[in-house]
Amino acid sequence: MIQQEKMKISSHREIASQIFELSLEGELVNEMKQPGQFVHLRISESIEPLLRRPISIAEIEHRHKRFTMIYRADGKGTRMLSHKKAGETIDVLGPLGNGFPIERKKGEKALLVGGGIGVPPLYELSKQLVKQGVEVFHVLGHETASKVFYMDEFSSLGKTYVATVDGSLGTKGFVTDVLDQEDLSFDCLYSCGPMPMLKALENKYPAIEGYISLEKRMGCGIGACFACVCHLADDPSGTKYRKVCSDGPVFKIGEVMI
Amino acid sequence: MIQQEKMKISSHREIASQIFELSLEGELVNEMKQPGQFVHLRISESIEPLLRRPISIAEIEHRHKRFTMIYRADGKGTRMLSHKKAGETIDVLGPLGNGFPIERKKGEKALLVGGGIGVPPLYELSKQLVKQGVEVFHVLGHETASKVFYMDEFSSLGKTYVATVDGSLGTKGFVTDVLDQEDLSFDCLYSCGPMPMLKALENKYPAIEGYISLEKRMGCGIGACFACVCHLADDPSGTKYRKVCSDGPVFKIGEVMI
Amino acid sequence: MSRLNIELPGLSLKNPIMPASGCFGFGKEYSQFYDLSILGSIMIKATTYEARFGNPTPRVAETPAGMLNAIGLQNPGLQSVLENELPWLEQFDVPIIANVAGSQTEDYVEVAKQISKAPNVKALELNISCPNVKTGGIAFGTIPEVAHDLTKQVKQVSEVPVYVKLSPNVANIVDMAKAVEEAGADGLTMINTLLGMNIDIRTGKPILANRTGGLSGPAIKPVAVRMIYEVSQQVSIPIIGMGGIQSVDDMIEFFYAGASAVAIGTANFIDPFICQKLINELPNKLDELGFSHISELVGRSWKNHD
Amino acid sequence: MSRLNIELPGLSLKNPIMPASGCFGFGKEYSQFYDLSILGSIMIKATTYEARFGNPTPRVAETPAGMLNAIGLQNPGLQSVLENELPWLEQFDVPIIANVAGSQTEDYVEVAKQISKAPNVKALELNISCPNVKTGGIAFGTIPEVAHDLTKQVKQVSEVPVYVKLSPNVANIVDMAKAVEEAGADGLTMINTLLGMNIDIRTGKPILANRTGGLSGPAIKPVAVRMIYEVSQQVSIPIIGMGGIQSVDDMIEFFYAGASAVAIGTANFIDPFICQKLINELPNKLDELGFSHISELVGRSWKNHD
Ligand SMILES: Cc1cc2nc3c(=O)[nH]c(=O)nc-3n(C[C@H](O)[C@H](O)[C@H](O)COP(=O)(O)OP(=O)(O)OC[C@H]3O[C@@H](n4cnc5c(N)ncnc54)[C@H](O)[C@@H]3O)c2cc1C
Ligand SMILES: Cc1cc2nc3c(=O)[nH]c(=O)nc-3n(C[C@H](O)[C@H](O)[C@H](O)COP(=O)(O)OP(=O)(O)OC[C@H]3O[C@@H](n4cnc5c(N)ncnc54)[C@H](O)[C@@H]3O)c2cc1C
Ligand SMILES: Cc1cc2nc3c(=O)[nH]c(=O)nc-3n(C[C@H](O)[C@H](O)[C@H](O)COP(=O)(O)O)c2cc1C
Ligand SMILES: Cc1cc2nc3c(=O)[nH]c(=O)nc-3n(C[C@H](O)[C@H](O)[C@H](O)COP(=O)(O)O)c2cc1C
Ligand code: FES
Ligand code: FES
Repeated sequence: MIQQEKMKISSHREIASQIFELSLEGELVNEMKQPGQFVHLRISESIEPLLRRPISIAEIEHRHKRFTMIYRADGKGTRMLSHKKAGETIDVLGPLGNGFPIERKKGEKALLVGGGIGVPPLYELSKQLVKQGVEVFHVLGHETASKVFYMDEFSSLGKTYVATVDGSLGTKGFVTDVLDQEDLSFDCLYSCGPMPMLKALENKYPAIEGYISLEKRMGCGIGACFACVCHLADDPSGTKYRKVCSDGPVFKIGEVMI
Repeated sequence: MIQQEKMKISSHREIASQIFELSLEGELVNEMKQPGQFVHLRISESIEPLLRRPISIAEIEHRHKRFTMIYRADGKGTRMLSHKKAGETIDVLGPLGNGFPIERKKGEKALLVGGGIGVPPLYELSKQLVKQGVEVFHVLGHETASKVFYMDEFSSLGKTYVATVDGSLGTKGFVTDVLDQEDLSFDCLYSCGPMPMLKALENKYPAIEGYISLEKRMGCGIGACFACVCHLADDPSGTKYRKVCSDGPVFKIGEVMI
Repeated sequence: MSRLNIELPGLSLKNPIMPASGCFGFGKEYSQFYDLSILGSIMIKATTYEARFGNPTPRVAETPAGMLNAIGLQNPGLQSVLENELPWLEQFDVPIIANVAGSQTEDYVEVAKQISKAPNVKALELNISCPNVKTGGIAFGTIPEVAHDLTKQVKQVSEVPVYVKLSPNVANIVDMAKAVEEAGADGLTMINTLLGMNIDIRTGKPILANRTGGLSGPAIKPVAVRMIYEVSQQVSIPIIGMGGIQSVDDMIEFFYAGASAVAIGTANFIDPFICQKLINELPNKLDELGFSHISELVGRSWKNHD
Repeated sequence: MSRLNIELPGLSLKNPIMPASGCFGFGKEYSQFYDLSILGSIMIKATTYEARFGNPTPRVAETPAGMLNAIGLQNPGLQSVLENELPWLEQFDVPIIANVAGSQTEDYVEVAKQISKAPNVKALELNISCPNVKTGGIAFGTIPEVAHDLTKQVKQVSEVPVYVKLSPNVANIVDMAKAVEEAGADGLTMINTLLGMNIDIRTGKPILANRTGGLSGPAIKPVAVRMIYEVSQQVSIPIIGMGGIQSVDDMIEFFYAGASAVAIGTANFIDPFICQKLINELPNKLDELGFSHISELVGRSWKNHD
């Protein structure tokens, strides 16, 4: 069930350049089921910023009724968010949407590919896959070394490759450059990140089972306003759609037009 | 010279119901000359509230580069202001306007009449008059006992009468009821408070030398926008005016139409 | 609760508060949060004859104290609304106001005719003011004669009272209001969104794929209040007011200006419980202001009182 | 600074930033804060033939991300502006744009004729859009033919280029722009304020004594950007843009939309140093965005670039 709750900030810190890790505590955590779901944050009680901001769930700790997000402070709202301190509260609407399906067989291999602020939801996903005995590989793309985060955390779960656009860490280039070099074999692909990256993956692995998480500008976040729709892939009529907020944000590769 | 400065809150506390005393420190205090001047406060860096708020200077302590305001947290802006804490800064524009003329002879008597949030500027005024050897009387009107503030402070400067509308402290009724009872004699009248009170005083003491401080909704606070004008009293043409922000807020009784 | 009830053509409202069209879908999503039967009414998403996908994305953008949208009237089309959405809403004890849209007169007439027969549709809201649809739409909302003609034709076929939703993107809102009143409109709803745009500094291009969109939210409240103030003094049909309402105080402004009921749009996105909250808070506000019934507030800003 | 200079009819601007009319008086007050010679230009307070006291107070009110004003064109009248205000401004190295207002054509023509002879007045801004004056004013700003005629008559007498200030309170801003362009306008300034109102919850009455007033500030920015975007594609005369600018990013939006220069109104009240700050910050922003001259930004949102 979707809840609205003023949740308490249990910790908040900058973990890479302009990248913040924010943990919140409250009952709403009980409702969190799947990795890949997101929450819709009201940054301020004032009219600025007016709209909520969608941020993925990066880690769920049911025992502590706590969850963690990782976000980039970039625009007006996320910059305001970054000034909040432990002990303050944030109005959270969530959990929203449908996350990554994780029912897999023990011993299977999963490739997790993340780009930039698409990386965070892969962390909870990876943890849950590993718990089921799935072997995970991470390929994470970032702009530059100073923006890279959670390398140790991912490495402790499975083999982790990194690419940076400027080559300041790992492979110089994009996640696809890593994939071209390494020739990894896997049973299922999971990905979250910028559109061009998702498209490149769809092209590279046309036959594979896989799931991608999409981003769209949102109004309501719950399926009521039709802000976040995308076309279905096989729909000559052009009228069929999925809502990223309530049908997604995770879709099976090939389901929607990206 | 008018300055703009981010001044530090040195103390901030509720001194009566919804009435706050706010002290700020900074260089701008050096520019404060007269009691009755005011400052224009930017409550927030955000767009809410958009406009500055005019608040009178209630006490000036040049030695500590500190001044104090007393305000009622009532509307959106002042309520937001009341949440600020010592150590935070506030963007202050000031000092603004022309205050009360205080050149008086030693031994003269001055009557200071204040109503509600018109009381604060009379405190600095009274201090400066007393310093010059003027004998001061204060007649202060408030809604109800819980809204009354600075009784001790005023009493230590001169005889102080209070009226409350509901009779919960002092004389029941208005400042004019006190004045009717007490029949005070004085050389000069100073007043700040709601329009009806100022009008009543003008009618009661038509011949006396006196100064009143006016309130108007303001835009710029510095004389540029023409938001705060009032008509001159003796102007059949109806085109002559004074700006409350830059010509006032203090006017000689009879100068402007109230 | 009888302090809040209000009778409008076709509508017996428990209270004068309802979600605005396009900001509440067909109610399903918000039914997760509270019982929709508490609402005065529900203005459902615009319905067109054919299903519409609407505009490309991004379809929303944020502005100072407001938002822009260019959804483009996405909806499943008349048949699906009649077969799926409206029957689903019958479980709630709430009258529905069906928002009717189209790109030509025949579309409006056909949708009005059929949708007004649905048992829970108690009134139509004629959307002559959607700024996000290219063909024709704009003329319906900005030329009094065109609005008059459309209203008249819809009135002829509708089985329930017809409210016309006015666009604020006009020089003279009173002329528009009078034109549709003369054509037989039973009520007015106002305002729809102001036409606006914002530009992404990084790309240099408009944020909305549609480039322009409709501005809603607190930013437009003074425009809405002004228009309701002007129109309510010049027409004798009731007004359902909307535009930036976020709080009980905001609502009170609309009643004072001349609205008989209010609708909440954008605020649902910020607080999904907003309509429920406002319904709960309104009686206390009436006490505070010293009124016994909501109707005493209507038009108070221009009516003479002692 | 040569990255910021811009040539417009009658105006050689050091930079494209100037205070908007009515928000800077005749400059005196702001000259306490910085040297007015740094400004691209100054749009002085509206001047009418006779001195005007303007509307009763309250004349301003606050709204979400905006403010309402109903000053009512208070000014000392043409003679006093010619004898006192303009000569005082001559000490600064800054071209003046004189905002010309009136309630009938003859007033405009007479003011334009005389004020355009002042040595530091390099352009006129024809205020056909003040929402706060009852008589006639509204027609000048909302009916293309009326605006056309007024512009033509003023052009005949003015010794400097004439910019026409457009009102946003119209259904079709492009029609207005084209009408005044055809009449010989040398440029446009846009937008003036949107007509709005707010109501005091305690009294039930409008806050402004004039009841309605002009809405300015960040709230109206998306409307301004949209109108400049539409008009700049349809006319060939330059536009000075305004409406809610508070930051360099806001300014950039206006240039991208199609403005060749910008004016700052309400923001002066919030930060008296705002124009100076924006002038200082603009070059860094150009670097950040990779432009060498401000003119490269103009109209970028609709022009094709690779
Ligand atoms: C399902 C989902 C999950 C996300 N998860 C994360 C995450 O875990 N970490 C993270 O850093 N970011 C995440 N994002 C992106 C994040 O929502 C945007 O970066 C953020 O909304 C931008 O807000 P702002 O205040 O920085 O920018 P502003 O420019 O002030 O935003 C203005 C408006 O545009 C919207 N907007 C701007 N950029 C985006 C964007 N890329 N996607 C969606 N809306 C946008 C904002 O929500 C707001 O409504 C996610 C987005 C979606 C849709
Ligand atoms: C020269 C001067 C000195 C003042 N000194 C004091 C003081 O020492 N202590 C004190 O408590 N108050 C003082 N006031 C009144 C104070 O400015 C208002 O109470 C305050 O601006 C209200 O803001 P708000 O956020 O509470 O209300 P809101 O309703 O949010 O204000 C909305 C707008 O209306 C204006 N406004 C509302 N009420 C008034 C008012 N009474 N006078 C002027 N503008 C108003 C606000 O400034 C703002 O622009 C003074 C006013 C003036 C003009
Ligand atoms: C996302 C969105 C979609 C809308 N869709 C419709 C619509 O389909 N039909 C309609 O008449 N109005 C539509 N509107 C306008 C609203 O019903 C309302 O008139 C407007 O948003 C002003 O109210 P607000 O400021 O409370 O949102 C829409 C508004 C928004 C924000
Ligand atoms: C207090 C005030 C007075 C104004 N007076 C005038 C005026 O005399 N002439 C004019 O053309 N515009 C006048 N305007 C409109 C501004 O010049 C400007 O067009 C408008 O405020 C939008 O810009 P902004 O949002 O930056 O304020 C006035 C605006 C304000 C707020
Ligand atoms: S954001 Fe409203 S439907 Fe998805
Ligand atoms: S407030 Fe602007 S002139 Fe006084």
